Order: sequence, then structure tokens, then C-alpha cells
Amino acid sequence: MAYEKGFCVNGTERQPRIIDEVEAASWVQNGMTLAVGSPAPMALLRHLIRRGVKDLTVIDSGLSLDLLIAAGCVRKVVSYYAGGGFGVPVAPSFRRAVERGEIEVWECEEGILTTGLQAAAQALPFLPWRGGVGTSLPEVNPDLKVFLDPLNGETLLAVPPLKPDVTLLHAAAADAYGNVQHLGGPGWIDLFLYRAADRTVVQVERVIANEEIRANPWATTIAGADAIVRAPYGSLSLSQLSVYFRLCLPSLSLSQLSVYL
Amino acid sequence: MAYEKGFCVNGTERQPRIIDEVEAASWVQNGMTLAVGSPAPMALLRHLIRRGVKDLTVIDSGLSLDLLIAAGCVRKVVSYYAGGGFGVPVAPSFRRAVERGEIEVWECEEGILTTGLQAAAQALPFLPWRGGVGTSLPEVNPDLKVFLDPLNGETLLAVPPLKPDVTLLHAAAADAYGNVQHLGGPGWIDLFLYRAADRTVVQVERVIANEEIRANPWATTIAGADAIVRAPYGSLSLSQLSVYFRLCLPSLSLSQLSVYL
Amino acid sequence: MPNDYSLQELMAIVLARDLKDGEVLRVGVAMPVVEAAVRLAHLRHGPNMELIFLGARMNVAHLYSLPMPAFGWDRRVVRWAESYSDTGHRFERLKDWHNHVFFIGGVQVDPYGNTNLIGVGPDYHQLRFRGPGSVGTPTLSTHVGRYYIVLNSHTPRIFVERCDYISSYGWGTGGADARRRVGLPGGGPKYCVTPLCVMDFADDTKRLRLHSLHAGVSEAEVRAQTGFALQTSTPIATTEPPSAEELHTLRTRVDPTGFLRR
Amino acid sequence: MPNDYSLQELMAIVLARDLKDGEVLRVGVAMPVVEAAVRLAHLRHGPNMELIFLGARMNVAHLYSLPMPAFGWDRRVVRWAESYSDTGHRFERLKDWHNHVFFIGGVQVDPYGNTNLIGVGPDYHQLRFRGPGSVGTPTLSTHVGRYYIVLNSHTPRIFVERCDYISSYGWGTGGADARRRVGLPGGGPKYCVTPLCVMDFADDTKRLRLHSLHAGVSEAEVRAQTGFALQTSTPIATTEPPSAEELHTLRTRVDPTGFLRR
Repeated sequence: MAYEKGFCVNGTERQPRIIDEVEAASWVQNGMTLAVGSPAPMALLRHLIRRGVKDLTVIDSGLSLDLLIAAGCVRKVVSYYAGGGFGVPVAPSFRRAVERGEIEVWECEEGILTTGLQAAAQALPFLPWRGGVGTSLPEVNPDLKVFLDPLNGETLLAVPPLKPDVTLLHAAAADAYGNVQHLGGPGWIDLFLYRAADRTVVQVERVIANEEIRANPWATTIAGADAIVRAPYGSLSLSQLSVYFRLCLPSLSLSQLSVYL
Repeated sequence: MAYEKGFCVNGTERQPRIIDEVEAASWVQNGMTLAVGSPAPMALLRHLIRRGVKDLTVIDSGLSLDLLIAAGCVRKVVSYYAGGGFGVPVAPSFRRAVERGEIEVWECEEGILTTGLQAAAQALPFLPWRGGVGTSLPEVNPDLKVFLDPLNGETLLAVPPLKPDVTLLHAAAADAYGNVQHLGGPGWIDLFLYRAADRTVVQVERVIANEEIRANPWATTIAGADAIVRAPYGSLSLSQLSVYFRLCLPSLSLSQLSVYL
Repeated sequence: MPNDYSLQELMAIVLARDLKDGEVLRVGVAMPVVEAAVRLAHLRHGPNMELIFLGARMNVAHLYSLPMPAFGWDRRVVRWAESYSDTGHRFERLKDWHNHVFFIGGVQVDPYGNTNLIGVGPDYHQLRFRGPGSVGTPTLSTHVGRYYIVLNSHTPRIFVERCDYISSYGWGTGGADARRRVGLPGGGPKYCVTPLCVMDFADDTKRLRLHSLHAGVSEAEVRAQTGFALQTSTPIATTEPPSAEELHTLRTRVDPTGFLRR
Repeated sequence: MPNDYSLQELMAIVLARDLKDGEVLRVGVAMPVVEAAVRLAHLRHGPNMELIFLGARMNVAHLYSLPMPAFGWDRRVVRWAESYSDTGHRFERLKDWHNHVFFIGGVQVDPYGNTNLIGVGPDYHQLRFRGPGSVGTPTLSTHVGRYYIVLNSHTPRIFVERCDYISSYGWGTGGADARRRVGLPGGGPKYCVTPLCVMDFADDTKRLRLHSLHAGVSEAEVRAQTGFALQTSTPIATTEPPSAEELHTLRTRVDPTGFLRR
């Protein structure tokens, strides 16, 4: 009946969610749908590739996607963009594997992708989207159904839920309980990938105290990641340095960062 | 051909968007749909009421809504909640006016409201929502149509776009060009009201330099308000003090603020 | 001493016992009994619970106490929060709400736990009593794993054969598949807790059923105050009174100012 | 001196002239000509333009210069931004995009300005060439007030009678109401700018039409490099060459390292 600091009356206490990258990689099983954020969570991807995971459906773009394809982990790509920017118009492994028929493509685009992720997150059987009406997207991806809206009869695409089994992300900081705070904005579509996924692992530059999270609760971008992995500089191997400094290093101010930019 | 600081080659320069509350209030005309954020933008509402604007359709909740009704400005309420919290289960002017048949109600709830606002913002003729299926909402609000989703045949509500002509908000700070930054999080559904509206006026505690906005672009919550009005303490008359200090005063840190909490 | 407790304290303790560690507890405006309940459960046996008050999400099992009351509109709660989300963004991850628990009131409740926050009167355009509106309860009651109907009074005006309007669908017209039939993923209402008794829903019919009477309340009194025929489980239990431990934690750490005893 | 300009400089200047003050200009990855164009327009006559590079939204008319190239994936742009939004949140205010302008490339372009970023080959499951994918172009081309097709080369492989796949609907199968017929709110493609010429779309048919030839390019050359019959406006104009002022601002303030002359 006495009050014990940090413990509940029944003697239990809050469980931390920190695991290592080997355990985190084991969450991804053959055949699952995997979503990968940007900047790429390379510490986690490295272990996935070492484990030789197969037959993944991957929601990703750019070079981390290409690496997973090159490593033979991928059966299907939810693809809105597989290019590498200037000088790399099409990611090479993606291009080769698709042209050889080694991997399937779930053809989409950014708006359709985020719409499908949002449908999953909101437990809706579909969400409508207009971008893509008139294009070949619903022909080459029969999961996108053309329909007439029930109020005005306008032509729209019905996008089904896109639900990753596991989402892997990289961020600046988190506490031991899964509260994640990005420095600057979260990258690309990371928050959509988190909301839609069954489970999310976030590798972070630093694990910070819960009190630091509480000092600015509005800065918490992911409230309740399922696991946190310590991975200082854990995205550096693939990202451009400038992306890295913008998004990942938590302890520098923007003006300090600008030295590196 | 010479380079002139701050001017384009053709001699023009960027136009500031600061107006005063009298001009801002004139944006709201009889019969329009008006959305009001939280904390309530009292400096702007005061002038609306003085002008005697009539027949508004109002998207708002709580005491600022009740004030607009009491002042005779309202014909229709988009209502998800018209209560005042502890001790005021139903806002009194709202209750009286509805029971007397003096105002109409567009009956909804938070999820349906934000869904309708999002449909407007995304230029979609509808968005689906599940909350409200099985309830009386589609009976008492015939704009909400029960339909079967085109992929699985599940029963959902089709919510039409809710598009304010003008949205009025209160926030901590903005620059002269309409870049708004909240202290802490934006209140209630303010960002949804902004995205859906034709025009948005934000009254702020302080107008800050554009350079201050640039120092942390990720903190910009509204990128491009149509007008900014200077209104220090401009929400204090109605809000609780604690809300006020949390959301409105831009120059204090959370630890400084806690003195007041 | 354990006999010396208020009805509001009893209701809070009854609710707290039924909440499980690891659950996410969503508390609306102006429900001091519910606020006390979730905080008591959190301190006693729920170190991994998450408490959400108006978008401020917190875990405060490590703190001796917090001010009480009343979170309601009082956004000071953000002082203890780990994250905050505004109304619209609160609905971004509904797929996980099977683990969320929620508490609802109502101006009317029918035998199947359908509730009404819209108003009273046969003609919607000429309501006798205009309620506050549904807030977010239609969405919450659709998606949460289970919810509790919690009422400050127990009268035939509240417990009616038929709600004039339904703002939250509980068990519809009854039957174990009542929610599946209309496609609602959440688990529906589990208990209805009032100052007189605790009611549950019969497994087959999903009709309200007298589960336990608070000490000193008779079955006849409950029936007289309920506007429809109430099933009973036999024998009718007495609501287990607060233990000394429960009352101690409630009064020292959750409600030291005695708000629930006023 | 005005005769001494590169084709990429010319293309940037041609595009810049057509952009209006107050517009919001959305620039995708790896389009240095477009980057130069929007920045040139911004400095010359667009103090109220907003430039959006990968979600970083800026107004930099007050700055003498910026590094060039290449914004593309280079997120250093956030240094100059006034706000930032990630991909998903970029689509939160589509209703305002009538004021937005966008620039698109393609591996194929057909006579009606439909474009293809998906791939080449009759069988989708056995593509001869797999493209990068649509990025956000289907949504962008659906909603923006107008857009420009900008290509680094002009060949019959790109300008085809029929795209194997359409990732962005331009003017469909033609006709002034081609977009209204399928319900697309945006204004569609306005010009197609290549290293050989500028093409527009005939008002009635919305079929590509030779608008102006860059200095030194013959009509026959364009026809030989275009895989379909091209209408012409008579007389065919010559693309107005850069003025000394335009080149001066471009070279001193937009592209001081001469990236567009490489």
C-alpha cells in the first residue's frame, strides 16, 4: 500500500520498448509487406538483408528500394517512384528486375499511395482519389477501381487500404517508450507509413529521457512506436549528407547545421 | 538592370498581407459560411458582431458560437458540439435558438466534420466515413448519404465537402506574408478549417520577421494565410487563461509558461 | 471506513477495476468520475496505460499525484503529455482503436445501449430539449474495443424504450451480431454504470441486464427508475464495495481534495 | 552576345517569360532547366511567386542568388524555406491548385500531351523499358492550373502517336472539353518546350502544334524528330531569343556557375 516511486500499487512498472537491430529485423518475415521510410533506416535494412528475407512486398522508393531488390528480398514493389534523382533516372536493380519479370509492380503514384495508407490507418475499405483518373493506372493496377461518387456521380478512383505489416523508419530521437520526435519535419511519407502499419520500428540517433519528450509534447511526431532501436548515424551510409544533417542529428540547431550544408 | 535590394528586376516587390480587424471583418458578408477556430479569434468576432452580419452558416463550437448566435448573426450551425464543458452541458443561446426554430442545424460530429472539411480541401465531391453508420445522423442530416463502398460493399456515410467562405483563426505569430506559426499545437480543428476555406484570416499575438519564420520552417503551421491581423491578447476575453497561455503567447518557453498554469 | 464512500467514488472504483494494463483510455469533457477511474487504474495496475484527455496523451503512473478536477476543457493537461493531437488528427489511426477504451454519457439510453446526445422530442425541427451534439462519440463508439456508458443520474427520462435520436450505435436492435450486421468494427458498450447499479448486456440479446446493485439500493428502485423492462442475472450481486486500498489510493493520489465526495 | 546562349538557357528563359507573379511553382526532381526558369521569373517579375522544391516552399526574390544546381533531391533548399510539408501532406489543399504551375517530363508524349513515366513495351508485364514511375504527376497534372511539358531531347522515340501507358492525362483524345469530360479540374498542359521548338495545343482539337522554332532549327528537322503529324501555326515564328537583360540575370543571379551551358 505504500507508494513506491516509479511502480504501480501492484508492483508493476512501465515497460521500455528498446530492442536491438537484430531483434527488430526478425519482425520482418518472408512474404510480409514492408514499408521503408526516408531517410532510409539502414541499420535495420542491413540486418534484414543479412537474414536473407525473401518475397517481401515493399513500399519504398529510391536507393534503399533498389538495394533490397538487388539483395533478392523483394517479390513485389508498391511503386510510385523508383528513380535516383539527377543522373539516375531509373534505379538500376528495379529496372532490370521488372524488365526480366522477376518482380511484380503495384503501379501507383504519391497521392494514390498516401490515400491507400490513410484508408488502412482509418480502417476504411477504400478512399477515393481523383489523381489518376483518365490514366492507365487503373488498367495496369486492377486493384484501383474506377467508380462514380455516390453524391454527384463524378468519376474517381477507389483506392484499397495499403497496410504494411512492418514499417521501418529513421528519426532523430525517441524515449524508451516509443515517443518519437523528428528534428525538422519527418521525411517523405513516414507518418503515413507509421499510421497504416501493424507495427513500426524506429531507429534513432539518440534515446532521450521521457522528461525531454514531455518538455515539448507538441514535437512528438510518432506517439507510440512499437519498438525503438539505437542507431547513431544509422542512415548515413545511404543518405546524402545534407539530408542527413537536416533530418537526423538531434542536438544541433539549424544555424549550427548550416555549417555542414 | 541593376540589382535593387528587395525589388525584382521589374521594380515590383512582395506584397505584405497585414490588414486591420475592421477590414478583416468586412470579408465576412451576410449569408456566408464562416468557420471559427479555437482559441476564438475574439478581436475579429467583435467587429463582425458590431457590423451586424446576418444569416451566417457557422462552423464553430462552444462559447464563441454561442456569442455569435446571441448576437443574431447566425442562420445555420454546423454542429458537432455546442456545450461549454463542466457546468454548461448545452450552450444556452444555441439551445434556445434551436428549440425555438430560429436557427437550423447541420447535424454532424467531429469525424464527419473533419471529413467534410478534408473533402473540400482536396477538391473531392465526397469522402467516406464510418462513424455515424447506424445512427440517426443521416436521417436528421440528409446531406449525409448512406452508401455501399465500391470495393467491398461495406456500409459507409458519404460526406459532402464543407467549404467555409472565410475562416477566422487566432495564433501565436505570423510574418507579414501570411506564414503562421503556432506555439504548441494548433487548436482543435484549425488546420482543417484553413485548408477547406476560400480565404483565411489569422489574428496573431505578434507579427514576426520573415527571417524568424525561416529560422524554423518546419514550425510553420499555415503557409499562406490570406490576411494577418495584429491582435495581442486578442483571444483572452473568451478563452480560459490556461488555454491562452498554452496556445497564444509566442515568446515564453513552456517552463516559463508553467508559472501561469 | 470502507462503508464511508460516495457514490461517485464507488463508480470510479468499479470502472477502474475493469480497465486493463496497456489499454488506451480516452476521456471526454466534464466526466470527473471517469477521470478518477482511469487515473486510479493507471496508478494501481496500469503502468502501460495511456490516458488521453482532449488530445493530450500521457502516462503518469510514475507521478504521485495530479491536480483534480477536472481535465475537461482544462488544457493544463498538456503539462504532463507525451504527445498532443488536435481533433481531426486524432482520427488518423483508427485501425488501432481495438485497444482503446472510451466512456460515454447521454440524454437518453435505450435497452440496447444506443445513446442520444442530439436532443429530445419527436420532431427534429422542433426539439423539446436540444442536446449539445454528438462531439466525437459516433466515431469513438464505432471504433473503440469497448466502451462504458456512465451516467450521473438514473431516471426513466434517461432510460427510455426508444431514443428519439441515436447519436452512438450501441447494440442497435439487439443480438450478438448487431454491430457486425451494420459493419462497425468496435466492440460496443460493455457496462452501464449509474449511481444505482451496474448493468451489462446479455450475451445473446445484447439487452441491458442488471448486473449488480450498489449497497443499499433495491431491485425495485432500479426498475422504478428505468423506463423499460430490465433483465436480471440471478442471483443479483451487490456491487463489490471499495477496498481500503482502493479508497486510500483514490483519496491520497487521485482525488486528494475530495471532489468526488461533494 | 545574345546569340551566344545555350539551348538550356533558351528553354529556361522561354518558360520564365510565361510564369505570372503570384503563382505557386512546383518543381520536381532533376529538372535544372525548370529550376532556372522559376528562379529567373521570380527574380525578374515575380516577387509574390512561391517556389516549391520537394515540399520546401520559399520566396527568395529578395536574395541576390542561390546555389545552382540542383535542387532535385538536395534538401539544402530547406535553408531558404518558409514552410515544409512532406509528400502526403502536400496534397491537403488541392482546391487551391488552380493557382499552381507544374512541369513534367516523360519517356513518351503523344499528340494530345498525354505523358508516360511508367515504361515502354506493349505488354505491361514484360516491359522493354521500365520507367521510374509516376511520382506525383497524376495528381499534379489533375489539379494544377496549367503545366508545361519540358524535355531534354526531341526524338521520335519520345513523341509517339500513342503512349504505351499514360501516367498523366493531358488532353486525352483531344477536344477543348477533353478534360472536363473526365472531370479533371486542372487546366492541363499549355506548352511543350524542347531543345528544338515550342509547341502549344490548338484551341479546338487540343492537338500539339508547332508554335515557334528555336533559332537555327528548321520545320523539317522538327517533323523528322516527331513521331506524329504536327500541326503548325502559320507563319511559324522563331522563338524570341534571350534579351541581354534576361541573360544577365540568369547568368549572374540564377546560374553563375554556368550549369546550363555545360
